[in-house]
Amino acid sequence: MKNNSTTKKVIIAIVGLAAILLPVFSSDPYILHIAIAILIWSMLALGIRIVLVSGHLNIAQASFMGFGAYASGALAMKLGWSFWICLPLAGVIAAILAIIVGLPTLRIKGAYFVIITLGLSEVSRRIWMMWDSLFGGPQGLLGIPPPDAIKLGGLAIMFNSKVHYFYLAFVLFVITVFVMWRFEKSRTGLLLKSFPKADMLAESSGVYIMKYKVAAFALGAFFAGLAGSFWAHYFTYCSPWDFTLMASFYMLMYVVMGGTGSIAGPIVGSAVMLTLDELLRPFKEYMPMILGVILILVLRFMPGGIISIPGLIRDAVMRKE
Amino acid sequence: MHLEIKNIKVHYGKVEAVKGVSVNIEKGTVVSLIGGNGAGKSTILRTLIGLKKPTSGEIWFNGERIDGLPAPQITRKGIGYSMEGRRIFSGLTVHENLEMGAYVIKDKQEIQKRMDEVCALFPILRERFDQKGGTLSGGEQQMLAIARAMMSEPSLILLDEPSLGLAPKIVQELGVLIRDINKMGVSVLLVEQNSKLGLGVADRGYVLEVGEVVLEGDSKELMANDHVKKIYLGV
Amino acid sequence: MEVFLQTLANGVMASLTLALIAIGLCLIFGILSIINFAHGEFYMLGGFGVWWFLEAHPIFAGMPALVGYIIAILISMVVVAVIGMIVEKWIFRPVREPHETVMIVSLGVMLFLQAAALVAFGPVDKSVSSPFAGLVQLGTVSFSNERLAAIIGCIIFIAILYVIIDRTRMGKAMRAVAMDSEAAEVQGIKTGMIFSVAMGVSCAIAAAGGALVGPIYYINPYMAVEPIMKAFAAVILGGLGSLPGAVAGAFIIGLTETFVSTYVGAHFALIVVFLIMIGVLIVKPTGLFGHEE
Amino acid sequence: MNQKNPILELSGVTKYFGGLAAVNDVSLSVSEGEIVGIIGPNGAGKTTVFNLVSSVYKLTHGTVKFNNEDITNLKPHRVAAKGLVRTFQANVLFKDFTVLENILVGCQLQVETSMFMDLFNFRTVRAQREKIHAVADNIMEFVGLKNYRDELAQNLAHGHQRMLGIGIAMASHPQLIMLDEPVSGMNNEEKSEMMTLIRKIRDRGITVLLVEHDMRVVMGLCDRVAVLNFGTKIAEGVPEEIQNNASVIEAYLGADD
Repeated sequence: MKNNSTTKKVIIAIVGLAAILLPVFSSDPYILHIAIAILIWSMLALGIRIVLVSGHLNIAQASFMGFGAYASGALAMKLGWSFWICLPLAGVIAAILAIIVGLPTLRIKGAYFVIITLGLSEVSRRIWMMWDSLFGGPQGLLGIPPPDAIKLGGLAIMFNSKVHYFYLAFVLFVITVFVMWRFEKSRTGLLLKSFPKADMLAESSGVYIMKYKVAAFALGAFFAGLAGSFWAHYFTYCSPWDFTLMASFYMLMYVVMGGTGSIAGPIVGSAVMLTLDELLRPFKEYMPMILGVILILVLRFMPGGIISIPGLIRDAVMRKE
Repeated sequence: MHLEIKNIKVHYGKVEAVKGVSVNIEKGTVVSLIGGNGAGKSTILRTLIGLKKPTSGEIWFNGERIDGLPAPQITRKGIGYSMEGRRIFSGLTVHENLEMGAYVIKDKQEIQKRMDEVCALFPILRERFDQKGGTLSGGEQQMLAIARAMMSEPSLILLDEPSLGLAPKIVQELGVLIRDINKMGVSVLLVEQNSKLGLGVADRGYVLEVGEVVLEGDSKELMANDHVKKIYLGV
Repeated sequence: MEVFLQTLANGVMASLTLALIAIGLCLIFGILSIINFAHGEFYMLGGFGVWWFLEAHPIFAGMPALVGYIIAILISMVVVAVIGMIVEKWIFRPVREPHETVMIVSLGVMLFLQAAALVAFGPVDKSVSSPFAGLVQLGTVSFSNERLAAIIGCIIFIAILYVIIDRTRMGKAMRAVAMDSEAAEVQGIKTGMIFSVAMGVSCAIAAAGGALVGPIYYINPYMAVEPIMKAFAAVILGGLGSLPGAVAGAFIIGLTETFVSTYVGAHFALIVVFLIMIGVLIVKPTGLFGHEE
Repeated sequence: MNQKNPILELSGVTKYFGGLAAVNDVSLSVSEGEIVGIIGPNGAGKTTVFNLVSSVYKLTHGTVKFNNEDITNLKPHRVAAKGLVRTFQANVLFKDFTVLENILVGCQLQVETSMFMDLFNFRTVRAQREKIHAVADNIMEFVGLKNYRDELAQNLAHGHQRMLGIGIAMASHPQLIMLDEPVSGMNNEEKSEMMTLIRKIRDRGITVLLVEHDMRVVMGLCDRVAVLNFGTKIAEGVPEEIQNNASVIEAYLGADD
């Protein structure tokens, strides 16, 4: 037990350090861009997972990201608000939306919730398309300002290079991981895990299930909103085509690929799949097919995801001895 | 021998629920398995009918080895099974429930004949013929469950906890009914927690504790046994 | 008034197509306990099926148009049913538990079929020339024969399905499996076979839907995305697992959608459908025809 | 009969499923410190009464009062918070949680920190956790599962699983506990242990309402017994009265053999 947790700490420290130093080794914008994508997509995938822990499948995570992106972009463009105000606001707006959607649907068994989120992903796209004046219609918001420079004493972060964005994404990612970790390790995590098993029993013990489920859903949406805000200001534009059902599927796939059992799963899943996605770029039109097959195979033969591979190998070796 | 269970072991994951049990049923007899929850009684029946695969051991029915076969195939060989908790199809009518019981019989006239015979045994079902199974009372549902198991014209019928949740009054009638079924030439394997009923109607009995047979023999002798008296009959 | 009647007729057709998809979804949910996200793709394949036999490889060109059309629909249904049965047996069945896993697997199937259709047939909209030329004139309202034929076709398939489920031995066995698959198995019902049949039937009627109305709108790899969403809404409105509920839900959704599209705007339609869905769930969490417990 | 205050009062409780009355106009009053049993054949509506009182189902008609307060159709967790908890039939437990974790879920009503505070490792949060663990230890001791603290619930013997179910309910420090068939599936020895435990619960000042089939247990344990048949209460009284009540014998008990 103890050994195991020390190993974990060492791994986290090494990976963390490597991540922090990445820009020192490579200032290649292409590499940095992929690294940023991995960090941001991990935030989204972690948000899906925390809801999955309570037994619910959210397939509208891209919509929450989209609402964060649009809210942040619109506020910055129309009202001229600073990114540093828009960023947390985007998270809060996405979270409020999650509460509105979650309240009527999380109380019922899983299937209803899945379908509602499915509907939400299509409906949200319609809203952005329709509402020209605010969201720019089909072509979206163009010319979203980059984050304002921060001046810390002599150090000025101008957001004129990918390195600055990388560190910003890294900070957001670390905050997400920290909050998710504490959330799951606290009693709330225990309660969330208890619901899929016997929610009636939990409720009859005085646990207000809805409070915890909605909180988990809102938390996942909050970080999706942050991710969306970052994405919009990083690219300086966003459109309805960036936050589709398909994008949500991809996020879900990262969770499943990595493994749903731990926080590391969705992060590993995002890293591996996004890298794979880059490597397979020449076969882009076959990507959905390949992804579909991978998804089916992983769930069939490796339900624990990529993260379970070391364990599987260890088991195999042990059996031989 | 009608049914022979030879030293079967059954696991749920790593837990061994049945630890090498052997049971024999002579043609035309009533045999009871008694014991508390977790003794492995229901597991034995589920294994016998093919819903669960034994880890080791053999099951022979009418001189044919049946362990490991899928449940529908075992049913076709002439074993009827009234499940624990009745498990009737609550959204189907009584008539449709019985029809499903006769699923293995293709001939319409034959089904009709069985239906008449079974309804003669359970007159109450005739009155409820077009009612949905879920609207019957507990006792009626139990009757329907047994009747449904009888529809395929089995030579052996397995009854899993038929007395569970029934009024003591109905439990008395149940004993008579099991005897009636047996008189039709059907062998009966009865699993009961109500040991008084279980041993009362049986020719032979087996007492199970945590997955093992601790006592077996003529049911009258078992009822006189001190251990059985203390733990199961509570005299 | 004319617009109203015209919209009503279109709404009825849209509702019936939705009902064909929704019934299949509902059947699969009831019997296999699977929320099958790939269901819409079978509808899409049905559409491509008639296109394949009538336009791409017109092998029935020698026959009278109507006969060729009907044969094309039937063959498409059979082919799609077989694909569905393969998917069920080799992909869904091995991972039946837990439900979330099967749902995600069905997403994988959906991605695969959509992309496969894109690779095989390309993204361009396909059209099929209908054997039903001309218009029916009902008072001041005119209605194309093609649409009338689709309506009649849908009604026929729904009726056939109703008879199968309600009256036949197989149908009763299906309902028995849906209620308690283990209890069904000990009556001698081979549940594996029932799963295959249920999947085959539901895929076949989805394909029928695609074959009947696909040509009226358009045929492309993404043609199922919207209908499946609305079919899900219909199934939820009616109460998961209830076949009459699915049909009722399909009519509520189909009519609302058509009328809102006509009188307010196409983008609003889906939003209104979504709001109705949430509204019903707030008032009656089990759907209109669903039961408590 | 009993001069103490009524703690739980059902009046005219009715529940329809579809068009069928599962429970019809049942009234029942339970006094503080009593052990009251509800008996009747399956499908008579016993468990439905529990589900109505604990608000798992909504009542069609009637009222439920607890400590003179109307709790009809209150949300289940609110009912529990008032001090009224129940166990479930069979073994409804968090099967792949340890015994301790199961009890911890039951302890939630005593948690005073908020979800947000729990994100941080404040001293109050740590103190809170220690307090809850102490409560859980106490409960495990009480139901005799202290030695199984880290065992998964699904690996416990049947009898122990029932004890754990009661432990979860006790962890919320209730005033009234409803036990759904506490001894079903037990042999005589286990039954006596359970009877001892139920008496111990009552001795802690907790009122007990139970549904049970086993006549010997019901008659040996209960101060008063109510009999349900087809959703209607057909008799109520002390055990001796019930055993000699003509309509109960006719509908339920049958002639003594």
